[in-house]
Amino acid sequence: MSETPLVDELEKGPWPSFVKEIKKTAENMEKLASEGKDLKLPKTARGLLKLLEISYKDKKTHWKHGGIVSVVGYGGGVIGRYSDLGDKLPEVEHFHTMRINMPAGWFYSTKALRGLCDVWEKWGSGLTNMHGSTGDIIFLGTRSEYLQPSFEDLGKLEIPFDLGGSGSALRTPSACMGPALCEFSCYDTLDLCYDLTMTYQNELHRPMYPYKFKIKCSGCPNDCVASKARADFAIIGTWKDEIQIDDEAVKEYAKWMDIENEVVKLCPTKAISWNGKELKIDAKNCVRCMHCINKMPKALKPGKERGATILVGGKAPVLEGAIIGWVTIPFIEIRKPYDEIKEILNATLEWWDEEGKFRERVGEMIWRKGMREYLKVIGKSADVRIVKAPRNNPFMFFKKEELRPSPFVEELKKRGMF
Amino acid sequence: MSETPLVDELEKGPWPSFVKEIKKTAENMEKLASEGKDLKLPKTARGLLKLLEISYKDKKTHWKHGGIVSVVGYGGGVIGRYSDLGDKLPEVEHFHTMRINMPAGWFYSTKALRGLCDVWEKWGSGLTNMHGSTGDIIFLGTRSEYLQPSFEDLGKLEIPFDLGGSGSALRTPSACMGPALCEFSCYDTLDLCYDLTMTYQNELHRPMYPYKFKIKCSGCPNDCVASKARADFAIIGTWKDEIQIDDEAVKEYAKWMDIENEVVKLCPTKAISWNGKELKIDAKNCVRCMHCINKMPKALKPGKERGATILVGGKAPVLEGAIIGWVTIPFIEIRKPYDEIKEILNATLEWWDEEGKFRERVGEMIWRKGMREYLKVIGKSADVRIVKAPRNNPFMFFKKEELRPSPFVEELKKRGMF
Amino acid sequence: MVKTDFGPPKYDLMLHPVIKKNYGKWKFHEVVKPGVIRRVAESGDEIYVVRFGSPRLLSVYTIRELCDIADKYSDGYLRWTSRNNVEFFVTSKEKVDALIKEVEEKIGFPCGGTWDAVTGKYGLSNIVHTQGWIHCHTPAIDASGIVKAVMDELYEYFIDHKLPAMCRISLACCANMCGAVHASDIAIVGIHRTPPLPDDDAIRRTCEIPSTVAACPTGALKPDMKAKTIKVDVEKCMYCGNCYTMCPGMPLFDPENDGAAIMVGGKISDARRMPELSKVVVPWVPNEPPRWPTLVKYIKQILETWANNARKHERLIEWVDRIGWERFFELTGLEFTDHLIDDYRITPYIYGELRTSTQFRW
Amino acid sequence: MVKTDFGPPKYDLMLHPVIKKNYGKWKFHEVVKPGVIRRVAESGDEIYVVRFGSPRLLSVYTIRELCDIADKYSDGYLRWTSRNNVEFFVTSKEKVDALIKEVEEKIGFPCGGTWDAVTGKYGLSNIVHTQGWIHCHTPAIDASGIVKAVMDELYEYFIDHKLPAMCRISLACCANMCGAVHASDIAIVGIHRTPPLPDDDAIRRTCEIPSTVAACPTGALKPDMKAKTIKVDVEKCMYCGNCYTMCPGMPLFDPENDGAAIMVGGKISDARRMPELSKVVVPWVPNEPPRWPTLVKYIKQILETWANNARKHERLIEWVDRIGWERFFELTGLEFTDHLIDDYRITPYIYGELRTSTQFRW
Ligand code: SRM
Ligand code: SRM
Ligand code: SRM
Ligand code: SRM
Ligand code: SF4
Ligand code: SF4
Ligand code: SF4
Ligand code: SF4
Ligand code: SF4
Ligand code: SF4
Ligand code: SF4
Ligand code: SF4
Repeated sequence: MSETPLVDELEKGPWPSFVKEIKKTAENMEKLASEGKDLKLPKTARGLLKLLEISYKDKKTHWKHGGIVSVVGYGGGVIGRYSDLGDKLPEVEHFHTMRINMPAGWFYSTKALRGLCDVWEKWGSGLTNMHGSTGDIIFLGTRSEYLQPSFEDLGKLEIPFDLGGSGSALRTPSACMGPALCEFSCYDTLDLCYDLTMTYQNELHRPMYPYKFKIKCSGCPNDCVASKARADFAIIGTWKDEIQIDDEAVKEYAKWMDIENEVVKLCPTKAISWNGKELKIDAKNCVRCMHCINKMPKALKPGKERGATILVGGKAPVLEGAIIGWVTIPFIEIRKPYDEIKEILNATLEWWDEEGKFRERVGEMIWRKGMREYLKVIGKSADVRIVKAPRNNPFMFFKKEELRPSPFVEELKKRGMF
Repeated sequence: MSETPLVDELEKGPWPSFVKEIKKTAENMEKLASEGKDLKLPKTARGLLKLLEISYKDKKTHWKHGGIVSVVGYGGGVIGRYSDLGDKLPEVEHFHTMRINMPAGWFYSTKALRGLCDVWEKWGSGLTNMHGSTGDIIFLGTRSEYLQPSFEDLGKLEIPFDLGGSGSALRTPSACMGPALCEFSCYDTLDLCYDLTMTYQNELHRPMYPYKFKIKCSGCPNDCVASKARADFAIIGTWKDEIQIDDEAVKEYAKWMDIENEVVKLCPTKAISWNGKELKIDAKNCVRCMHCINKMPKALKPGKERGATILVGGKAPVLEGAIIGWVTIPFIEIRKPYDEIKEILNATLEWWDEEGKFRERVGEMIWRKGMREYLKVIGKSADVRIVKAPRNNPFMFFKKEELRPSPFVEELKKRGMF
Repeated sequence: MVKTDFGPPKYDLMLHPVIKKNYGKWKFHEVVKPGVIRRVAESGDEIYVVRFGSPRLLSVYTIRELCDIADKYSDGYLRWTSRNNVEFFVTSKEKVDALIKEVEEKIGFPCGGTWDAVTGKYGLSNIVHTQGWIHCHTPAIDASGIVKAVMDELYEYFIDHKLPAMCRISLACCANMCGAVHASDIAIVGIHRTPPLPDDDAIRRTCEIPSTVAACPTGALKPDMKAKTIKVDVEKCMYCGNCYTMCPGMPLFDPENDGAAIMVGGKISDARRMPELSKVVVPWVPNEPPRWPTLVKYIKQILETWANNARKHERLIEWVDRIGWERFFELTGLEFTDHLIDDYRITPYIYGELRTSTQFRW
Repeated sequence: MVKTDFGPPKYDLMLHPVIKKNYGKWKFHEVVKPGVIRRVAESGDEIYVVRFGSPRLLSVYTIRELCDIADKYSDGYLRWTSRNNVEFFVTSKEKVDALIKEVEEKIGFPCGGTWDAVTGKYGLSNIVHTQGWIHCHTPAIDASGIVKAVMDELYEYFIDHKLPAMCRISLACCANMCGAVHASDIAIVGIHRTPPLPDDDAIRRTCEIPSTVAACPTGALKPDMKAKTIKVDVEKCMYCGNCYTMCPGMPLFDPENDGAAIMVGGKISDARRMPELSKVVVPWVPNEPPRWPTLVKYIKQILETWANNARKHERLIEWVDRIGWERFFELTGLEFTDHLIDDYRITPYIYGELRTSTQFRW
C-alpha cells in the first residue's frame, strides 16, 4: 500500500496534479542521485509528500514559524521554514523558500528557464511555484547552507537571476504583458516595471520600511495584474481623449453583434449611442471602463493621449480591512526615464518610512493622516477625480494661512497656540 | 433712525419675516401691558430684537451655556438660556425655552392653539417656533420663575398640554399625517405615535439614558418625517405583497403620461413593465420604493399585507459621523396595543441604558458592539434584508456552542479560557 | 398636586370632522395648483388642503390670527407640516381662493410649497432650520436670518411648481445639525474654523475635565492636571465645538472665521434611489449679516444649475449619479478644494468616499 | 565578491522575435477557440498564443519538458500568465493543434482558460492560490489540494467557453489573503475559529510581548507583566491569527475547527462596474482532506447558479446588483446567518454594508 494514501487521492481527476509534480520530482531526483548526479537534496520532494500526508491526516500545517535566513548582503528574498516534524522527517527539517525576481510580464526564453532548473535541481528540492502571488518565481524548499550557493549559481547563469522581495521591503514589482502582446496597453508596462525594479534594487533587497510595499503595472483599466486590489502603488494605463473608432470595423461587428444590448446598454455612463449605422461615443461622459473596447477590439481602441492613473493603498485585510487602491493621480504621462513617477514614489516611500507605524501599510497611513496630507507629500493638488464623492461631514481642517485676521486669532497667537 | 437697522433689513422681501413676528409681538405686548393686561414679560420680544441686532453686528451669538432649569417633577422639557448681555439687556437675561409636546401629526383645533397662545402671552415672550426640529411646539424665552406657572397653566387648559423631551431622554416622538390625510399610509402613524408617547411619559420627562433617543413614525417609505436620518428608532410603513393596480386608472394616466420614461425606466429594480396596455409589477423584484405609486396615486396603491420596517440608529454627525438608520426589522405588523413594537423598544432601551457609554447614541453602540449582538437583544435572527451586502472580511466571531469538540477546545476549557 | 405626565392631547381631538370621518380611507389626492391639494376619500368626501409658508418663528398674535382664519374657512382646524408650513382644510372648492387671499393679505404667508409628483412638477418647500442667534449657545451662523434671505431669493420656486424634482433645503447653525442637514438636497451648516481658547478660570469653575477631554472626537484635548485646566492640540482640532458643548470654558467663536459650509446631495425618501448623506461642496462662506449675499448666491446657483440640468424626478443626488461629481463642480462653477476630501477617520464612510476605480470623467 | 542587486533579466531578452518586432504595435486579437488567441499586428504579422492550465507547483523536470516543447513549437519562448497558466507562441496556425496535443499528452496540462469578450463567452481560468500545508506556518486550510479538487470538478469550464462573463476564483489559506481573495468573484479563505492558546514558555523565549499585544486588531490581548506572558480576552478574539504571525507562542490551530469561509462578488477590472471587495456568503466549511467535498459542492453550486442566471457580461457582483443579495441566497440555497453581518469595527466599510433603506426584496 502507498505511504501516502490521502494525498494520492489528488492524483486523480482531469486537472493537472501538484501531487504528480512532487512525485515526479522525487522519482527523478532519487534516480539521478542514485546515478551519481550531484544533487544536494534528492530526498526532499519525497519528504514533502510524507509531511503533506501527515498534514492531511492531522488537518493542520506542520511548518513552524520561520527563522531569519538569507544570503550575504541581502535582508530578504528568502522565507525561512522549518518543520515541527524535523526529527521524524529530517529531509524537510529545513524547507526554506527563495523568491526569484521574474522577468517583467513572466516572459521567458527556454534558455533562461533551463538555467533556473539546473540551479534548483542541484541545490533545492526541485520544486517551484510558477509563480508566487506577488509574481516571483518561487523555489520551494532548501536547507540554510544551500541558500548562498543557490544564489551565487543563479548569478552566474548565462541569463542571471536575482532575488525578489520579502519582509518589510519594496516587493517585486509586476506587470501585465502589456505592449508585448496586448493591443489595449496604454503604456509600456514591461519597461516601466523593469526600470522601477532596477531603480529600487536596494529597497527591494533590504527591508527598511514599516511594512511591505507593492507596485504593479497594468496597461489598461482591465487591470490584468489585479493591481487595484493587490498593490500599494498601482499604475494603470488610461487615456484622456476620445476612444478611436474604426467605423468600418463597427459595421462588421454590427452584422452579428447585438450592439444595443451588449455594448450600449452596458456602458456605465450611457456614453455610447448606436443608431444602427454609426457608433458615437460622448468623450466627456466616457469613464474609460474598457467595456466597449473589450467587446469590439477590432473597431475601438484607447485614445491617443495616453498615460496612467495611479491608485495608492490597495491591500489585503490585515489589519484595518482590505482596501482597493485609491486614485491619487488621475492622470500622469508615462515617459522614459520615468522621472515624474519616481519622484512620486520616492516622496511616498520617504513619508511612509518616516511616519508609518510598525506594520502599517501606506493605505492605512493615508487613512490615518488624511488623503490631503498625502497629496501635499506628493505635491499634487486636490482633484474631484480622486473621490467618489465629497466628504459627508463638515469636520474640515483649515490651515492657519486660510484664516482671516481677527482678535481671536491674535489671542490664539498670543497664547502660543497658533 | 431705527434701533435695529441690521435686523430691519430682514423685514424686506416677499418671504414671511421672523423679524416682523418679533416686532409684532413686541408691539402687541407693549400695548397690552400698557393697557393693564397681566403679561409677565412684555419687554422680552423687544429685548430679543435688540440682542439680535448686537449679534448681527458682532457676528456671534450672545447666548451663554444653559443652566439646569426645569419644572417640578420633570428632568427635561426646558432648555435653560441666559444672555451674556444680561446687564445691558435685562429683558433677555433669562430666555429659557419650553418644549411642548405637539399633538401627533401637528393637527390642531383652534381651541387648543388659543389655549397655548394664552399661556405664552401671559408667562413668556409671546414668541414660538411652530415647530422645533424634533417636532415640539417651542415656547421661546421666559424667566426661571415663570417656568412652573407656565407649565401649570398649560396643564389646566381645556385641552391641556404637557412638556416634550430634552436632554438624555427619550425625545418627543413624531409622526407624518399618515391615515389622517394620506392614501399611502401603511399603518396608523398618529395612533402609534400617540400610544408610544403615552407609554413612555416617564422616559420622556426624566432624562435617564446615556444620550438622547428619538422615535419617528412615517406611514410609507417616502418618509415624510425624515425618520431614516433623524430617528434612533424609525418606524416606516411598508407592505409585503403586491402593489394594488387599478387597470382602468392606469389607462387614464396613459392618455397623457409618458409611463415608459417616467415610471418604468425610473423603477430602481426594473420591476415594472408597460406594454402600452397593461402595467405589470413583478412583486418579487419590487423593493417598494414608492416611485410608481407616487406617480400614479389614482392607479396604484400599497399592497394589503401591511406593516412597517424598523430602522435603528439614525442620527446627526456628533460624534462618530452621521448615520442613516439601519434596517433591523424588515417587517413587523403594527397592531394595537403595539405590544411587539414595545417589546423591541424596551429591549433596545434597556440594553443601551445598561451598556451605552456617556453620550453614545444607540447607533454608535450598535456599531461598537455589532449588529449581531443587537439582534440578540431584540430577539431577532439574521435576515439578509438588514444588510446592503454581507461582510467584506472574514473576521467573524463564532460562539462556543458552534465549535466542534476537539482537544484544542478541551485545552482552552482546561485553561479556563472557555 | 400638579398633574404631570399626562402627555399631549390625543390627535383625534384635533381632526377636522371630514378628516376624522375618512381617517385611513383616503382614495387619492390631486394637486390642484401650487399650494392646493384636493384629497378624495373612498366615501366620496373631499377636502382641499391649502398650504402656506411660514417663518417658523411665530408670534402668539399671528397664531391667533391663523386661528381666526381657520375658524372662518376651515371649521376650526389647521395643522403644520413636518417642514413648518401651515395647512388649512377647506371642504368646498369655492372657498379656497378666498382663504388664500385672506392669509396672504392679513398674515402675509404665501400659498405654495407643494409639489405634484404626477406631473413631475415640484415646488420648493420651506427650509428646515434651527435657532441660530435667536436662542442657541453654539451657533456659528444665524438661522432665521439666512433662511429669510435665501427664501426671499427663491420665492418664485415656493409659490410655483418649477422644479424637476423634490429639493429639500435645510440649515443648521452648527455641526450638531439640529436641522438634519446631513441628509438634505441642499444644506447650510454653521462651522467654526478656530480651535477653542481655553478659559482656565471658567474651566475650573464649571467643567468636568475628564468628560470634556473625552468628548473630543479627534483626541485633541489633554487634561493639564497641575493647572486644573485643559490643553488643546490645535493640529488635531477640527473645530466641531463638541468640547464647548460639554464645557463653557472652551469657547471657539471667532466672528471673522465662523461661517457656513454648504452640503448637497442628501436624500431621505426611498423613492427610486436609496437614501444618501449630504456632501460638502463649499467649505466655507463668511458670515455676512444681515443678508448673507455670498451664501445666498451659492445656494441659488446650485439650485438653479440642478433645476436647469436635471431630468424629471431626478433629485440632486440622482442627477449627480448620472453626470458625476466632476460635472457637478464644472456646471455649478464651484471649486473642488482639498477640504472636500474626507479625512475624518472616525466616520467610517471615508473609505466609501475615496475613489477606488479608474472610472471618472475628464 | 558575489554580485548583488543586478535585478531580473531584462524582459526584452525573453521575447519571441515576432513579439519583439511587433512590440506595442498589436492591432487586434481574436479568440480562435478555447485556449487559442490569434494576435495580429499592424505589420500584418500574426501569432497564436496557446494557453494551458497548470498546477502552479511545478517540478523542474516539468519545466524542462515545457522548454522542450517551446523549443519545438514556440521558437524557444514561453510565458506564464498572471493566473499561473502557461502560454506558448506559435507563428503558424497549422502547428497549434500539434502543440496542444503534445502538451496534453506529454505534460497533461489542458488547453483552455481563455475567454472571448467579443462573443461574450467565457472560460474559467486557473485558481490563484497560496501555500497552504505545502509551505506556510499559518494556514487554516491547504491550498493546492483544494484547488485541485475544485478544478477537477469545474474542469469543463476551463476547457470550454461556457460562462456568461468573467469569473475569477481565488484561494488563500489564511486571513492574510496572499491569494487576494478579497477581490474575487468567488473566493475560498482559510479561517481559524478558536482563540490562541498562549504557550507561556514559547512566548518568553521567542516573542516581543508589546508588539504582539499591539498587533491584535480588536485589543483582545493584554500583557501579563508578572508572568512575562500574554493573556487573551477570548470574547474579543476573532481568530485572525495576527498575534501568531508576530509570535509563535500564540498558536490557534484546531484541526476540528479550522476551515474555510467562502466569499463572492469581488471584482477588480473597471469594465462596466467599479471594483468591489468580496463578501462572505458561507461562514465556515470544515477541512475535509483529501478532496473537501462540501467545499467543492458549495463552489460549484455558486458558480453554476450564477452561470445559469446571469446575463451576458454580467459578473457575479453585477448579477447580484441586479437581482439583490436576497435572491442570491435564495437561488444558491445558501443560508444567511448572523456571521455574515459585518461587525468588524476597524474596517470602516461596515457602515456601507448595513442597509439604510427600506428598499429590499421579499
Ligand atoms: C508566497 C506567497 C503566497 C503564494 O503562495 O504565492 C505569500 C506567502 C506569505 N505571505 Fe503573503 N504571500 C504572497 C503574496 C501575497 C499577496 C498577493 C500579492 O502580492 O499580490 C498578498 C495580498 C496583497 C497585499 O500585500 O496586501 C499577501 C498578503 C500577506 C499578508 C497581509 C498583508 C496585509 O497588509 O493585509 C501577510 C501578513 C504579514 O505580512 O504579516 C502575508 C504574509 C505572508 C507570509 C510571509 C507568512 C507570514 O505570516 O509571515 C507567507 C510565507 C509563506 C511561505 O511559507 O512561503 N502576506 N501576500 C506570495 C508571495 C510570492 C511571491 O513573492 O510571488
Ligand atoms: C405634508 C407632509 C407630511 C406631513 O406630515 O407634514 C408631506 C406630504 C406629502 N408628501 Fe412628503 N410630505 C412632507 C414631508 C416630506 C419629507 C420630509 C422632509 O422634507 O423633511 C420627505 C423626505 C425628504 C427627502 O427625501 O429628503 C418627503 C418625501 C416625499 C416624497 C419622496 C419624493 C422623492 O422623489 O424623493 C413623496 C413622493 C413624491 O413626491 O413623489 C412625498 C409625497 C407626499 C404626498 C404627495 C403624500 C400624499 O399622498 O399626500 C403629500 C403631499 C405633498 C405635496 O405637497 O404635494 N413626500 N415628504 C410634509 C410636507 C412638508 C412640507 O411642508 O414641505
Ligand atoms: C430646538 C432644536 C432646534 C430647533 O431650532 O428646532 C434643537 C436645539 C438644540 N439641540 Fe438639537 N435641537 C433640535 C432638534 C435636533 C435634531 C432634529 C430632530 O430631532 O429631528 C437633531 C438631529 C437628529 C439627531 O438627534 O441626531 C439634533 C441634533 C443635536 C445634537 C447632535 C446629536 C448627535 O448625536 O449628533 C446636539 C448635541 C448634543 O446633544 O450635545 C444637539 C443639541 C442641541 C442643543 C440642546 C444645544 C446643546 O449643545 O446643548 C440646542 C438647544 C438650542 C436652544 O437653545 O434651544 N442637537 N437636534 C430642536 C429641538 C426642538 C424640538 O424639540 O422640537
Ligand atoms: C494573460 C493575461 C495578462 C497577463 O499579463 O498575464 C490577460 C490577458 C487578457 N485579458 Fe485580462 N488577462 C489576465 C488577467 C486578468 C486579471 C487578473 C486576475 O484575474 O487576477 C483581470 C482582473 C480580474 C478581475 O476583474 O477580477 C483581467 C481582467 C480582464 C478583463 C475585464 C473583464 C470584466 O468583464 O471584468 C478583460 C476584458 C474582457 O474580457 O472583456 C480582459 C482582457 C484580456 C485580453 C482580451 C486583453 C487582450 O487584448 O489581449 C487578454 C486575453 C484574454 C483571453 O484569455 O482571452 N482582462 N484579466 C492574464 C490571464 C490570466 C489567466 O491566465 O487567466
Ligand atoms: S491590463 Fe490591459 S493592457 Fe494589460 S494585458 Fe490586460 S487588457 Fe492588456
Ligand atoms: S469605455 Fe466604458 S464608459 Fe467609455 S464609452 Fe466604452 S463602455 Fe462607455
Ligand atoms: S410618509 Fe408616506 S404615508 Fe406619511 S405622509 Fe408621507 S407619503 Fe403619506
Ligand atoms: S414601488 Fe418602486 S420598486 Fe416597486 S415597482 Fe414601483 S417603482 Fe419599482
Ligand atoms: S444646530 Fe447647533 S447652534 Fe443650531 S440650534 Fe442646534 S445645537 Fe444650537
Ligand atoms: S472643537 Fe472639537 S475637535 Fe476641537 S478640541 Fe473641541 S472637541 Fe476637539
Ligand atoms: S494566505 Fe496565510 S497561510 Fe496562506 S500563504 Fe499567505 S500567509 Fe501563509
Ligand atoms: S487571533 Fe487575532 S483577534 Fe485573536 S488575539 Fe490574536 S490577533 Fe487578536
